[in-house]
Amino acid sequence: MNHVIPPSIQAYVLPVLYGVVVVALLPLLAGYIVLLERKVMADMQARLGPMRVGPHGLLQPIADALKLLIKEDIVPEKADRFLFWCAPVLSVTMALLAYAAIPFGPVFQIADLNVGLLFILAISSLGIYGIVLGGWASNSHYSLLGALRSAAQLVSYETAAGLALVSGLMLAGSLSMKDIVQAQYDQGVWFVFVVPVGFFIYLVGSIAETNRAPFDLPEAESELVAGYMTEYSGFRWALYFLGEYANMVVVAAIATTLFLGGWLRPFARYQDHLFGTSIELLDLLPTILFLAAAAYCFWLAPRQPVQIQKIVMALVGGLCLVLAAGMTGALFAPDAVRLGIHGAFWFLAKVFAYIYAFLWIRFTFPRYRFDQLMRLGWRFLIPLALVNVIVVGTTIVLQQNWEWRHPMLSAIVTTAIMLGVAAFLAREGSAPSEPAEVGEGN
Amino acid sequence: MNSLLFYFFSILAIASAILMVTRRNIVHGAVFLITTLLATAGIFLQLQAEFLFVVQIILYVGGIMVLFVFVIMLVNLDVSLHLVQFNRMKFVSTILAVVLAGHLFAAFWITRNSLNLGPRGEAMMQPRNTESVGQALFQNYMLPFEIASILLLVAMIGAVVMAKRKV
Amino acid sequence: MPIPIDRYLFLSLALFSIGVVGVLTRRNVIVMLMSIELILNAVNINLVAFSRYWGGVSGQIFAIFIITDAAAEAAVGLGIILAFFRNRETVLADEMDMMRW
Amino acid sequence: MSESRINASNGSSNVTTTVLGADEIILNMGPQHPSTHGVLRVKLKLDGERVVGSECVIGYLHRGVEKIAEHRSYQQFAPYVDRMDYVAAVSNGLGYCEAVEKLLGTEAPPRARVVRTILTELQRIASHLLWLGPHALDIGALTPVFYCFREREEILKIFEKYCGARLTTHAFRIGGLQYETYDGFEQDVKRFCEDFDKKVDEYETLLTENRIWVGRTKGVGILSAQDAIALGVTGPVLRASGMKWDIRKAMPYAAYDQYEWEIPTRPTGDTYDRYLVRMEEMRQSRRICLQAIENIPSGPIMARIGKVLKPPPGEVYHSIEAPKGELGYYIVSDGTTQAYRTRVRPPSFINLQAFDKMARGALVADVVAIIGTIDIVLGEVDR
Repeated sequence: MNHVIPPSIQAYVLPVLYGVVVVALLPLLAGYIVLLERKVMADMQARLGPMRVGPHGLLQPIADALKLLIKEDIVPEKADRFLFWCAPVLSVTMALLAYAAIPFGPVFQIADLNVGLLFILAISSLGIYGIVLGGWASNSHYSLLGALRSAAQLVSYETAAGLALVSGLMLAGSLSMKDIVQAQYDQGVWFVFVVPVGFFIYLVGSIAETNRAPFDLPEAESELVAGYMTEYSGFRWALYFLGEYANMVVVAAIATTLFLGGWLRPFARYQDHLFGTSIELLDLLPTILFLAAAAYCFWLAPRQPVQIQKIVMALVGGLCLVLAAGMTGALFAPDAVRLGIHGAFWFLAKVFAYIYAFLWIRFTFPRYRFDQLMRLGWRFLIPLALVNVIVVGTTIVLQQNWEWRHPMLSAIVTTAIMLGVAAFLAREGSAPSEPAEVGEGN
Repeated sequence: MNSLLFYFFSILAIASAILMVTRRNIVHGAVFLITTLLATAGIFLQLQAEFLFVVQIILYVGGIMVLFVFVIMLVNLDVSLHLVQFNRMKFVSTILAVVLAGHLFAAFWITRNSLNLGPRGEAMMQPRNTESVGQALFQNYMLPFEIASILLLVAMIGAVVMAKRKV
Repeated sequence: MPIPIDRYLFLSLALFSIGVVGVLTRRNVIVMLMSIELILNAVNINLVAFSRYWGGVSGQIFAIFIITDAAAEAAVGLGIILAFFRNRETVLADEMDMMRW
Repeated sequence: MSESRINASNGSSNVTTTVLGADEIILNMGPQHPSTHGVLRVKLKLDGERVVGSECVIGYLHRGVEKIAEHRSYQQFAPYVDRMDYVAAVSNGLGYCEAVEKLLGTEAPPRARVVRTILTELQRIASHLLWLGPHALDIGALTPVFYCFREREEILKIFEKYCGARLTTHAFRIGGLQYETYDGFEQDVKRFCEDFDKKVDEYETLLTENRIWVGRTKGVGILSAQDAIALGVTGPVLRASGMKWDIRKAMPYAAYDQYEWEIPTRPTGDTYDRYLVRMEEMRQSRRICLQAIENIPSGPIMARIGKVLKPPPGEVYHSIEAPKGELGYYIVSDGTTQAYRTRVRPPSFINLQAFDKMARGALVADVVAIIGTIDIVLGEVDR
């Protein structure tokens, strides 16, 4: 390969390849996150979820995509056609652009910018235009109101989430996504354990930023129909949807990188080797997980009611076996391949765990009212995030000057102070919500 | 590659700036201004000012322009689309602006050779732009920084007072 | 091959002039404000270009201060426009003919 | 607001004063709206997001049930009442049958009365479940609705086994029951009741102490006891305003006087209180069912009233405590086989009057919660 491609282009080959892979796989991934969401929802609500298209509804996302593709493309009579076309594309593009700086592993990253995190934040803050312009271009009151609500919500919670990220950033001392993960490796602890309050603020902020329940007011179907998406249908609507789910993965990836140790496996610095070989003991974890999944599938297979389901279960079990073999095989491969595959595994596992938390919260909580949402953002999360920045910064300085060598000590002190502040703010914020003093319209 | 990027962003910036000034629909104008600002951000990146590139996007495009779009949507009157868009002194103003531009252009043109400092600056750029900006901001420019923060505070209070509905 | 600095100056000049034309000719106050943003932006290009060619980051710091300024200006300016719109239902500059209400 | 407008005109003479109320807009909700529970149409007068006035437009589901009653014999009309409050058909049937029995001067035999009590209380639980689920869904809690339907399904299965129908059951006949209870009826009801307590706890863990739920319901749609009485509001809505009034206790019918149970009340009369009252009512209904199922007296299930009903001329008003409030039937007989006039006092219709009182000063998002908390069924409102 080295002598075929001229060296000036060589540097671009791998990133472009990664980019193509991400752009090609993301719609599929989003589709399957939707399926996952519906299955998780069904499981929590004591029902089965999609079962018809393909075994256990496994082909449902493809059917949905096809349906959306062939639907009639409706543009409202008085809509601003150009912006109406632009907005969903913008929404998806911005979500996809953010993937450029996300490290899916030590190897699999399109570009390691030295302002990586800020870049992702900047790009995702542009996503707001997709919403606002779409709502405006539809020329409908529901859309415009939904869009303005969305925009207000996004701006408010972006602030809190951004400030929460600062606490992690100070610990890492870098904006490059790669260096942030490396810092967690060097310090031997995921930042979620050092600044749990910051992680919590980011969790809440990111749910609100992606317009998920309980902050899904812009699309509160019982009040505003579908918010800024009201007038959209068919594939444009699908683009919005894709953008939303892509954004979910982005915020999950940010949280994973900054707080959950990125591609590091649990206990990354524990390096016992297996019987004198070069294989690290804990690198066997993915293999064991997949083997367990395979065993569960095989146990389940004969218990399925229908023949086809038995076969599918067995096939899924077989797939798990193949994956387990792959994860094991990677251990014997050269370092780059091994790190790449295992890093990607852990990164995706954490991303999905984070998304699972999103879903869990969505199916558990009722929806906030708009004024309550704003009060939570401005009177609770933002002050808390500000104090968090100050406290964590102070602790870091103290740690450097007073030689508190053990990071957990400062972590405990920080967290204790922050919990106190949170309790104080929560007490302030939970004063009975008197509707007489609130309202966004005023 | 570098100059290609520069010309691409420059043409994009100028074209959308012209469109911004001439569009009848304010929302379209705002969209074109956003394009200009993004193109400028691209030029910052091409100048290896990564931090400013990000600041431009987050603050200008993601913050200030959102505010503009918000206000435009709040005050958007359909009637304003059909009104005369330019004021009565438009010809005089344009001529004045062109004269000013020509003046400046001439000045730049005459002095362009003495300005060319390229190679010297090239060598002095630090690789870690964000850190050097941070260092400079919090060491050499501490006082202006604080003043800027007070300015922002004043502006914030002013905006709140101004926009608050008098009940 | 570095791009000579005068290219940046000319780009900045073009944006600046367009901004000036916008401020001077349009009736809509919001467009005027947006044109002012354009002017500030043109100045920023200059500053960053000089910063690059002289080395050091002072120019970028100035650009950051200008962006701060722009934010403050936009906030206050739009606040005024909103307040005015509420009372007069107009955003045209030549109809803004009173000092207080 | 008015003051500032006046000041504005003082400041500069050529400013036209904005007409007061220019900020008010009319928002139309329904009749096709996901959270108006059917075809209710609400015209809201809004100041920003705040409701300053409202008007309920009803009648989209009017079928002339009362008029139909004048052209059907008493037995023929009985199935029609199931179509009013179609999520509590058994209760409707009980009210009508008892009213006609009162007109005839007979009473159902004891066994029939106990079975009626059990089925009606099960129906009350089913109706409350169908209130809780969609109410929570309106406020954005996605999950409780499926749990509610899970339990409601069990009740409907019992109904189906008993009389073959699930929704519009027509379970009772004038004078008693058409069907004897099926084998295993007692076990089915007992099993359901024994599990049900834990299920209610499950709903409560999802909602009762949930900060968001409390924030969305507490202090929303307050209805004072005075207003409630003045508007003729009955049922859980009245009890949540602090009035201890339940027809099952005040004027016992069926077999209610034989069992021990409490009337749940709450002091403030907001949406949260109405939620708590209904949750407690489900528990109390379970308690009644458990007591009743222990000893169902043996004996006939039908009084001797003959095939053709010709009540003596006269009039009668009989009301029962339906899940949604007082359900009354006023029947005038002229001595023929058909009623001269039948008038229904549907609880949903009367309770809906309180909507305006509750909604004033609330936000638009609260309107959804308030419609849900009144627990209306449009079939009953429009009849």
